[in-house]
This record gives sequence, structure tokens and C-alpha cells, in this order.
Amino acid sequence: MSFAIERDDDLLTVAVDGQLVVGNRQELKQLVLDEVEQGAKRVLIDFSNGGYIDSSGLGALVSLNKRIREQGGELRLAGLNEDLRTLFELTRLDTLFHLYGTRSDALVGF
Amino acid sequence: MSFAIERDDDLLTVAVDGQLVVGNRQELKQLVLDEVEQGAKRVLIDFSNGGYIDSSGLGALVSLNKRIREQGGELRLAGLNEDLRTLFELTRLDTLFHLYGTRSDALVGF
Amino acid sequence: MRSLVSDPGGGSLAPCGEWTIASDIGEIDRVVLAVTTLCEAAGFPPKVCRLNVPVALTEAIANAIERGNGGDAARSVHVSARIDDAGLCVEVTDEGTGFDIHSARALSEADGWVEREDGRGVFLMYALMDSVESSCNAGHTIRLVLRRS
Amino acid sequence: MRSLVSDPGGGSLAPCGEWTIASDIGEIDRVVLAVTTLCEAAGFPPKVCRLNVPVALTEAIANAIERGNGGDAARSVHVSARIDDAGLCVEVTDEGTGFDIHSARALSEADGWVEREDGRGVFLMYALMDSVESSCNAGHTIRLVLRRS
Ligand SMILES: Nc1ncnc2c1ncn2[C@@H]1O[C@H](COP(=O)(O)OP(=O)(O)O)[C@@H](O)[C@H]1O
Ligand SMILES: Nc1ncnc2c1ncn2[C@@H]1O[C@H](COP(=O)(O)OP(=O)(O)O)[C@@H](O)[C@H]1O
Repeated sequence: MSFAIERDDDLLTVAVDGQLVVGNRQELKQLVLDEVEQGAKRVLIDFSNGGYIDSSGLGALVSLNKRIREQGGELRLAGLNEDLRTLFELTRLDTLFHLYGTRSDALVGF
Repeated sequence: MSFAIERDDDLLTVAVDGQLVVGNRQELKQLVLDEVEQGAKRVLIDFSNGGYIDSSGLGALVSLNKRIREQGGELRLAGLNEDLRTLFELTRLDTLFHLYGTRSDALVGF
Repeated sequence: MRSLVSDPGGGSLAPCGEWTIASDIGEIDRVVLAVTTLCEAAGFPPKVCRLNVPVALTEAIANAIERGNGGDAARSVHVSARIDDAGLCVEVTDEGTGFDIHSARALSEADGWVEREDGRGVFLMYALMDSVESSCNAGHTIRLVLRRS
Repeated sequence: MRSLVSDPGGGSLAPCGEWTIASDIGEIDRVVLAVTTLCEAAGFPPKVCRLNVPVALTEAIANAIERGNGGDAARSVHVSARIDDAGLCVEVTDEGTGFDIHSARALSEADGWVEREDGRGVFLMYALMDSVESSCNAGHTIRLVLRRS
């Protein structure tokens, strides 16, 4: 369970490695919000190495989405495998987020 | 778990096979008391094929002892292995019962 | 048959079993036999497997059925056993309100105890086990079930 | 390692494990991993082992810690898991007073649920498991311990 970040001008890319759950969602939130405070506007979270996400992890994404929009930015999610898509569909979060296939798919028009 | 009985005049011998516990102590009591009612005075219970005895089984022996004495009879216990002797010592029932080694030991002077 | 798996969580898995039985005296023996067999397989000394474990556990379950559940067959008794490096831990849960186990143990100190028909169960549990604890349950349980198919 | 024993009591033994943890979010993962590994060893489908079991169990334990025990580290959470022919049954017990699980599940029907940060845990348990039950405990437990030496 770790997060790898890359920053390129106002683009922040976070690669999630392992689960995003109640035990580490605060870390992800803090990390992203710090970058947003320092000017990141386009935030891309890449789950291609991600494990499962629990309700707290989903809640962290909802909360980040709101905060980033409030700052005039945008959050995109990429690389969700079939398990994670199931989770977004069950919770209807696929109506709140646009889910991109790969990281480069997410960068088109970002 | 079973009881084998032999009756010879006023001598009743009961061989306990397996445990004497809450689930079968009533059966033993009934069986012995029926025989006592029909004239058995000397009752020998042989545990050489016996398993463990629980507090209900011990209680049944205490109760039988009392009832048999009240009828002018006597209860003797034989064939207790080391485990069972431990149990009688722990509960101080070795002060209430005389524990005989073998069935024939118990018959001496009975 | 049990499956053989290693413990990825750092030492908490161990041979164990759980049984829920109706308040029926006839149900005691099979649970006692199962726990005793677990102890034998785990290498406990023969005398302990022949005497200490079956007698103490018979007492605990019989009391749960007759005292805790008042013999009401509709109430159940839950037994869970677990063996780890430290030893055996068995829990017997009934649907009753508990009792003062210290007074029950102290029955053996009263005059005439040796001549009594009852009152030896709790005493024997203490005599045969290393530790006996009685507690009333409280709290909330959530049960998740996932069928195989 | 678990020991391999056959069940002399007629079918009640099964792969199982029990864990008691402090109310610390950091304790969740190892229990979830242990239960998931049991499920893998028992031949549950990969998706169920990757998604349904770990997510539902994480929700149940997180709620037990944060809601049931109010995050009080001195209170503990007990998890027991058991797999038999029918499937997996996991119980998560906290020291709280319980809650109305049907209202909690119905949060998903309220306006604005999708935009909320919280309120998805119970919903997900129902979505991912075949059965979810919540009950308040009562009763009495006697615990017998026998040390190995
Ligand atoms: N599970 C239980 N629930 C309620 N009371 C119990 C329980 N176990 C034991 N007791 C109480 O403790 C007393 C002593 O128990 P025990 O030593 O086993 O003797 P006995 O059952 O032969 O009377 C019982 O009479 C009963 O009042
Ligand atoms: N173990 C528990 N003990 C007490 N209340 C609980 C428990 N689990 C859940 N709840 C209640 O149910 C509500 C909904 O739970 P949940 O769907 O997991 O959402 P969240 O925990 O994110 O609010 C919680 O806010 C809490 O009031």
C-alpha cells in the first residue's frame, strides 16, 4: 500500500499501489490536497496497480473530487480493473466520475 | 457407554463400560435402584472398563450409596484406574468410598 | 477434514472448531469427543486427553444446558475450541445471565460437601484446568455469510 | 500452520480462525488478509477473494472500531471466521450497543447519497455478501484454558 506521485506543471499524477482503504485514505487525501494548495489543477489518480477500495476509500475520492472542483481543478480516475468498476457501479459512483481506461486515455483533452 | 449387570442372590454386580456422565447416570441409578428394590443388598460397581466420570456421575454414586445404606445394604467400587482415583481424591470422595483394586478384592468379606 | 494453510496474518490461525448445539444432554458427548481428539492430535498428554479435558468440558456444557439455559431445548449452547502454542482455550456460551462462579467454587468448602449429590462441577473445572473464567456477554455482532455458490 | 485432523464429531470442524484486535484501524489489514487467504485455500472464486470478502470485512471491522467502539483503543473487536461446505461465515463483534442496520442500508435511497463522503459501508456489505445480520449479544460465557506445560 503506497502512493507514487509525479508533478508536471499543474498536472498531478498519483499511482495507487495496493488497497485504498480506511487505513490509508487520509494519507492520499492529504497528499493530493497539499499539491492542490501548491497549484495542481489537473489531478489524475491511476489505479492500474491498485487493489480493492473500501467505502472510506471511495469517500476520500468523492471528497477530493469536490475539493479539487472548488479550486477550479478536475479529478480523473484511470486504470480501474473490472473489480473496481464493479464497485463504482454498485455505488453509482460511475455517474459521478468518468472512468478512463489507461493513464494516456485520461490525459486526452485534460 | 453401557452397563452390564449380573445378579447372584443379594449380590448385584454392575460393569461400567465407558463414561459415567450426565447423559447416562440416570440410567445407572434406575437400574441399581430397581435391583435394590428387588432385594439386592450388596452392590459392586466395577469400573475396570470405565472411562471418565463427571460430577453428575460422581453425584449418582453418592446418591446410590446413601439409598443402598438406607435399605441396609452396601455399595463397593472396584477397578478404578489412576485417572478415576485422581478424581475421587480431588473431590475427597475417597473418604466416603472404599476403593477396591479388582472385583475379587471387593468381594473379600462382602 | 481441515485444510492445511499457513497463517499470513502473523500467528493467529490454529486448530479450532465451533459447535452450536440444542440444550440436550445427549449432544454433549460428540462435542467433547471432537475437542478431545483435537487435543490428542495437538500432542497433549494422554491423561489430559482422557481426564482433564473431557471432564471439565462435560461440566461446562452440562451447566450451560441445565443451569444457563434452564434445560430449555429451544435455547442453544455454543462451544468454540482453539489450540495454539500456549495451549487449549475452550469457550462455552449459554443464553443465561451468568452466576457467581467464586461462590460456586467455594461450595467445596461447606460442611457436608462430600456427601452432596451435586455441587462438584465448577470445583472440578478449577481442579482440572489451568484457568477458568466466567463472563457475561455484551456487545454487538455483525455476521456476514457468503455462500460457495 | 493448521493441523490436519478428521472430525470425529460428525461434520462440525472446518477451516476457521479467530482474532481479537484493539480498536486500531491499522489492525484491520492483517485480519482481512488472513480471512481472504482462508477463502483462497478453500477454493472460493478469485473475484470473491479479491473484492467481496476483503471489502465487506474491512467495512465490518472499520465500523466495529469507529462506530461500535467509538474508536476507543481500550475496547476490542473480535473476529471469527469459519468456512464449511455451505460457505464462509464471518462474525465481527464490537463492544457497542448495536444500531439499526436496515436504516443504515437505506441510506443509499436518500437524495444526494452518491455525493456523500460516508454512508456506503453497510450498503456495500449487503451488495457484496449473500447475507448480513446484526444482533445484540446476550448470554454468559465460561472460558476454560489448559496450558501445554
Ligand atoms: N452456566 C451457568 N449458568 C448459571 N448458573 C450456573 C452455571 N453453571 C453453574 N451455575 C451455578 O453454579 C452452581 C454450582 O455448579 P456446579 O458446581 O456445576 O454444581 P451443580 O451443577 O452440580 O449444582 C449451580 O448450582 C448453579 O447455580
Ligand atoms: N458496528 C456499529 N455499531 C454502531 N453503529 C454502527 C455500526 N456500524 C454502522 N453503524 C451505523 O450505521 C451508519 C452507516 O454505516 P456505514 O454504511 O458503514 O457508513 P459510515 O460508517 O461511512 O457512516 C453509521 O454512520 C453508524 O451510525
